[in-house]
Amino acid sequence: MTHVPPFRLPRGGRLIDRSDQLGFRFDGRHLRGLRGDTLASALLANGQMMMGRSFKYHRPRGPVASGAEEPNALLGLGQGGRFEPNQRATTTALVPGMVTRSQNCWPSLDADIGAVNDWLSPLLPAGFYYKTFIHPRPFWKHVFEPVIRRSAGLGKAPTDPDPDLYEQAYGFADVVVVGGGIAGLQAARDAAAGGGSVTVLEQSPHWGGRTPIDHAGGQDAIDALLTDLRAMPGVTLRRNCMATGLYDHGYLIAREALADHDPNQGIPRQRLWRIRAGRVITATGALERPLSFACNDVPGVMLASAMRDFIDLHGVAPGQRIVVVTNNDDAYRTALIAADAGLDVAAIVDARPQATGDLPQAVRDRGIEVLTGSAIAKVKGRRHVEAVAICDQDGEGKITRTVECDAVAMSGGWSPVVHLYSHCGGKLTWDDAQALFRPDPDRPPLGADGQGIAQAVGAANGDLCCAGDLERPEGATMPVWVMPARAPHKLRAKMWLDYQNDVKVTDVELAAREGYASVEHTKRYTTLGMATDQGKLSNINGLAVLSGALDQPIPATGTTTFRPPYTPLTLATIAADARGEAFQPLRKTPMHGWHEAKGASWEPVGHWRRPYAYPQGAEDREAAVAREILAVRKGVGTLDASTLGKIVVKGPDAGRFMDMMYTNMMSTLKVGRCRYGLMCNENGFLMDDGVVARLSDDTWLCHTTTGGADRIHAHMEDWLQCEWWDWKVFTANLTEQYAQIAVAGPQARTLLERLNGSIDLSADALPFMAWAEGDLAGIPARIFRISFSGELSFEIAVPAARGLELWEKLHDAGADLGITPYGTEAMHVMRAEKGFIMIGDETDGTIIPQDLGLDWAISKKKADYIGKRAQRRLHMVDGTRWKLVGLQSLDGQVLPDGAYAATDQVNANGQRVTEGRVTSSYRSPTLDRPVAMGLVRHGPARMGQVLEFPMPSGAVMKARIVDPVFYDKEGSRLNG
Amino acid sequence: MLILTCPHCGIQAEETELHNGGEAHLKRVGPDGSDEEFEGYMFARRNPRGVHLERWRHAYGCGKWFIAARCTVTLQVFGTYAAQTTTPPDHIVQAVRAARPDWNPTEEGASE
Amino acid sequence: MAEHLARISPVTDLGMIALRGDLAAIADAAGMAAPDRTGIATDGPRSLAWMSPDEALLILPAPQTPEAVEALTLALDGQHALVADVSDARAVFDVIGPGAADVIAKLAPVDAAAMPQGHLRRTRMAQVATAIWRIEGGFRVIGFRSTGDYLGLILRNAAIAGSGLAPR
Amino acid sequence: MPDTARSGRYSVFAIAREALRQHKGWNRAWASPEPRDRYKVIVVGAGGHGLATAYYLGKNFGITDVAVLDKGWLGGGNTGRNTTIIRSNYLQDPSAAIYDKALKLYEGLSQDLNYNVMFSPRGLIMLAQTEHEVRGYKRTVYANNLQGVSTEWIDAQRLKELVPIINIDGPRYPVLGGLYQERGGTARHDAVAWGYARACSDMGMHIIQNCEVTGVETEGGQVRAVNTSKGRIGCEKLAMVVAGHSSQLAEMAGFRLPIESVALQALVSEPIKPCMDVVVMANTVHGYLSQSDKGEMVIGGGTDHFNNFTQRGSWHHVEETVRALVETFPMIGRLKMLRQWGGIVDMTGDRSPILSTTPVGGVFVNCGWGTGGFKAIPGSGWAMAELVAKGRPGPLAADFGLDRFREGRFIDESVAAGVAH
Repeated sequence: MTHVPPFRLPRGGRLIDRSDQLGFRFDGRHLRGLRGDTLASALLANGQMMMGRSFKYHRPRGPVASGAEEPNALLGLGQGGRFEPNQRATTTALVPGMVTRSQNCWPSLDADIGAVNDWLSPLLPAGFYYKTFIHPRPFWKHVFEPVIRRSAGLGKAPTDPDPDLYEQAYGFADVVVVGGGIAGLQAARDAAAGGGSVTVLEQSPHWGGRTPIDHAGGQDAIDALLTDLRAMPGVTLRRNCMATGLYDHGYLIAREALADHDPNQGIPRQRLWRIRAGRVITATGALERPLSFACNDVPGVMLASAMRDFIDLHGVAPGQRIVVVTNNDDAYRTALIAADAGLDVAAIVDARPQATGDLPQAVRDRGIEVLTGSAIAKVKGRRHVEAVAICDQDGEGKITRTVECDAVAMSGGWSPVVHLYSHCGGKLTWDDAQALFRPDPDRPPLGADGQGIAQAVGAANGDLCCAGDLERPEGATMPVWVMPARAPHKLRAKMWLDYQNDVKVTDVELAAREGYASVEHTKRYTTLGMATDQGKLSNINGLAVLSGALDQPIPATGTTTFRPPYTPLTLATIAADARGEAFQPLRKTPMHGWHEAKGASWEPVGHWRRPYAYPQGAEDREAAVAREILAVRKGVGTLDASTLGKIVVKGPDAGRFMDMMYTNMMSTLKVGRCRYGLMCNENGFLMDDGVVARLSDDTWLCHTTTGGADRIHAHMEDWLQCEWWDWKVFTANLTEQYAQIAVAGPQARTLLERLNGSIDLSADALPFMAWAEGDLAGIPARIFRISFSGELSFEIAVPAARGLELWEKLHDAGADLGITPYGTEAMHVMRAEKGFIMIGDETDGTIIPQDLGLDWAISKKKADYIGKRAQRRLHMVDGTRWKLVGLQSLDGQVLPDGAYAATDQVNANGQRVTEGRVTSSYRSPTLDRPVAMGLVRHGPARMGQVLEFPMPSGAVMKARIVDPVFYDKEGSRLNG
Repeated sequence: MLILTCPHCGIQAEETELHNGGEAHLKRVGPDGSDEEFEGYMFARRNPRGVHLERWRHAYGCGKWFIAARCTVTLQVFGTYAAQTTTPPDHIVQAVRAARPDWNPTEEGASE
Repeated sequence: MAEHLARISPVTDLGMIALRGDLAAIADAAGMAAPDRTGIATDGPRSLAWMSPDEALLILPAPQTPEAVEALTLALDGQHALVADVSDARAVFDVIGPGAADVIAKLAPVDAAAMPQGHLRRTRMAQVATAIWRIEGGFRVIGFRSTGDYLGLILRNAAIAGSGLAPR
Repeated sequence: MPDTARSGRYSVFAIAREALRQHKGWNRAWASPEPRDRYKVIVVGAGGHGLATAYYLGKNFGITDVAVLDKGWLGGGNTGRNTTIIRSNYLQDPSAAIYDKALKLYEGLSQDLNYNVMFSPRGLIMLAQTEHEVRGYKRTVYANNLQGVSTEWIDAQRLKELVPIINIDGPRYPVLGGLYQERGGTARHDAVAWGYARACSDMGMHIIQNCEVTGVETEGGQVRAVNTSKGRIGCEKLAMVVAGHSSQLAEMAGFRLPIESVALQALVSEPIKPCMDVVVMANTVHGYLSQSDKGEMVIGGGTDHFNNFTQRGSWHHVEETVRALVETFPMIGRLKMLRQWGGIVDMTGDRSPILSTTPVGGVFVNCGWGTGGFKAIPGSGWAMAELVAKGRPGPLAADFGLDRFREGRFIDESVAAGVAH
């Protein structure tokens, strides 16, 4: 044999196809693997044992596991937008053309500067940073932290957006079985036999879990089960689907890989399943535990089961001469498989005083030496295993002999995978006989009915020797938490618990000594179990060491909380389809396309887009707004008001209800008339405003703000359903049924009269605050004579499907009148010129109508309305509230929106005492000077006084308190 | 992800189809109430660790409000019922008491 | 390339009338059988859907709508009821094809494959409110007019060829 | 274990010394005493706020006859499960005052406590993505200027320079600018609790973990003692500082609070090399993002909307938050969520905290910080210590009394930013 291990074995490998070679790259080198390889097995087959560097000390790292628990073999995968850091090599299928890079090393994996930390490790024990870098104070920000930050992280940050597709799907099943090993498949068969729907989720591409590897006849048993299950109705078998989390009420989240690393199929890369499970059976198996002996992190030391997997599944030899170290019988299987593959098994180091079961006997029969009561004192070698020093387990590490080898297979026993069971409240129980935590069947996670919703089976339930009918007796595992048992500090300081985060036995012991004795304290102080594997390998060993240090039994120490997801879940998979255009629904009015074609500059309002203005040519937004305003003031303009809420309220008790909803008296409104109304919440604050029209004796139409339609409709239904359910009132939100167009300006009537309608638009027939129904330009329409601009104005509501038609007809008919579409900003400015308040500008959720001088809109006659009681509270009536006024800047500059007026006093907290603020402020194109409104303490009583507005620059702007109506105070224009 | 059955339409809706409206059976205090009564109505909340009677709207469904009796610790749902009532109906009380024999809806439901 | 899971086509010739009141009286006025709870009863070109305990939706050919609104208003006159034409407030899509249930299952928290005929499910699809029921060869989905483009987009995204939900 | 152990001074020299003797010489960071039968002050809740309250009682008022009780392990509530954001650019005067006090104390906290809490003033930006937000944040700048709180408005270009990974031209909500507080940042959350605990213990105070309060004993409207899982413990004054359980403790003392408990969701990604030096909050789309010193992207979002005491992560708010952040920071799409969890937060009627006397004499309550608790810890402890020591609020706490709900005198921060993180 001329190969230097690791290498591909000449025979074997149940998953690989030796006829299909796949090229890939690692750190720039072109390598070849086989179809069926994982990235890890392909790298091993190419002789690449070292695959990365640890987080803190930059120690060389090779794969220690073969599955989802792998902490070391993490690679940067892919390029451009498909680059993905920290990709686990042991669970990533090899795809032709893959580009991979090692992580956390510079300049290269072999020559890494950061490895200096390893030499400094005595100075860097657990929590060292809490004890230093304290003085001098500026050094943390400017020196220490930047250095620490630079060393943060494992993989590189991606830079480009991910171009792949993702999606979600909703699933429903009476029973979901998680895990497609023998226990899961049997449980699924049993469940399906009782009828109902059963879904089986298997994280890997293969059914059977460990059974085909570990048991002669295992594959046949699995195949038979699969045959049965496929014939059963209601059974769904889904591979490549990782159940990542179990949430409240049996909601199971799973990630199905559809086209991972093969984006060329044009289908979503991953699919996130949201499954409502009646019951969940966790058949998630168990994870093998490492053993804590000195230098157990040297590349070439791996879990016995992982070594078995690489040999059996991929035909890869992790070493040529192997030492197995164990505290149980199962690891002997690795020796047998290795020997079968033609590899040299130098010795079995068994910590137990004796090993007499079938498996040890089978090993001895091969002539392999079994050293019982023994331990590894130390692994020799730095970048790869060179030898192991053997000692007695029950000792302090005195070396009895040295065995040369190039790989170590270790097994510290097994821990059931209890994550899903624990995610939403299931509790664990300590099984002292087997030294493991397993699900406590008496304290399962509960479903909506208060009954247990999850059940563990097979190895996940601690039944380690049981593989269905293939049960095979094994000798007992002997708990071994430190090897050798009385190892001195020097050895303990080299025993890794958490490989990725470089947490060692001595770190946990230090934490315990310093009083970080709660398991959560220890975890956080040492970072044990906080790496990307979330402690799958390290948690139990760490717990045991902590318990030892605290001299208490393991169950007294307890476990840390298992949080979802079981394995890291790609963020794009969570976001799924909701990206780009589908990120959020965009609401469009019937005239949206017209606005867009005319170059509207958009403003998002809730999920709507409204035209802010329509800039023409080189015009900027400000110029466009000014032009639009002047066009309305002098001629006629149109505003798309379709987004305003339109809620119909109807019924015998509708008047009474309207009086409760609005501060005004709405029950007395005459049919055919409109009234501006205010709506408060029960806390007294103004929440919405709008024009109410009485449509008939028992019907009112309420207009709301753009953002208010759904909210106000829900508010009304809330009161109707939950407080006054005996009142006879129906509501309907008809916002989207109608397109609404405001036609405003001195020429508005002229324009509308050209459209040949059935409605008399004269001031006598349709005065200000009246409405009429009929048709306009052949379209059924309701016309409201209302105005938010201060001009003669009509708002026309037509069925939404005909909104664009009317809009275009208006523009055709008004071309010679200079008809101009105007946007939200022109509307804002025009209403400010008129001193009209705007919900969201003058109000912010803390304003009551009385603050805004709207007392006239608050009925004094009504016994009650929503918010009335609240408005009587001390702070609402104590006279110190800021009230609405107009503000006229003294220097002719526009006051900044939001600026505060300050007195020269300072409060007890050293803050300048304020006495008002600007709520709306614009340069008025109509008046060619600034106009502003604001809220000022005792404002209306202080007309003519000058306020000072300090600017962050240090300058002070001054403004005089004036009447808030700047334009057409008499209202002759809007009444025209 | 809570799953609640809307008593109006019988649909088992998930949380994303629903809207929570806080503590149920609050008695509105109108213009005649004292400051203390009004404060109690607006703000003092039972917020129990245990059985909570709470309002939900089937917002993405029939649009109707209903009330759920739910434990805030185990998230067990004892039942749901239409919001058009001032007290929990008998079958709900029985369902809660089956699991929590000491539970007293009038005492627990009262706002002081 | 495989076929899309389903064909997504806008339906524009439907009228819809929202009816609130006593459901039996509404059905009477509409001349239809009253739908069961969450049911949708179809009679020739018209369907009457149960929307809530006091709300129904009459779906009918668009040209018949104004007349039907008038007739219903008249028939329910004197009762506590509300009749509103909501035809223009809606966006409707048909999802037709062998993978139609998969398309629905990707967007709505609903067991689409198990949804019975004659049942109307009001729910959410991604981020918008919809109502869904079975029609010949697939499903009909009603959403709101303003978000019709969004609804069409997410339906088409969910119907990408080769993305069926069957295990692979 | 003697209950008067002192931890010893931390420094780089101490580390070097200990390195030579295998780190065997470190003392316990805090003692683990059995409770005495009475204390002058009992603080319930050994989270950041409770421990800070005790610390400033000792430091500012010389009161060290103090026990801090916790039903679990210290720092195990919201202190240990938040997203560690620190800022003080609040709109309303009372909020700005107490949060800025907290920020100023954070700036010197490592030195004050001789424990490196890794306060990292890396800057914090709140994105403005609608005209409404622009207005709200500009208003905040003017208010902060008068409050003595440093903050500034920055335009989209400057923002892009500070946060290169952001997509300012997002098709849906383009970034229009942001509210930038250069002094804002993050700190190591556990270290804040541990540092205060060690300092309190060094002053001779008792931190008693795994000691659950089961009842409050009063006499003539005055507190006398608390009953606990470790027996009855007498006290003159009782400070309740138990976010997430405030209603339950108040009920034991016989009063009700304007509080509802809901779960706030958070998650972290796998660690990656540094790519974002600033904390960014995007309130329009509901998500915020920072990168920890370990390299994880720390992500927070909204709260669940129902009363809940489970401290578990739930799903759909995480989904909303993640899609918001993937839209805003497109490069994070291929990162992976490593861990998600929930913390139970107190939500008050106006979403601002309560630091108040109560209907029971000698009982004081500090609660209701909602989603803003961590950043307030030192200021909250400072103000609470004053309240407890003097029996009446000082200027920092004056506006946060319970009476404000009766009077309608709310402190509403949602005015400027939608959510008050």
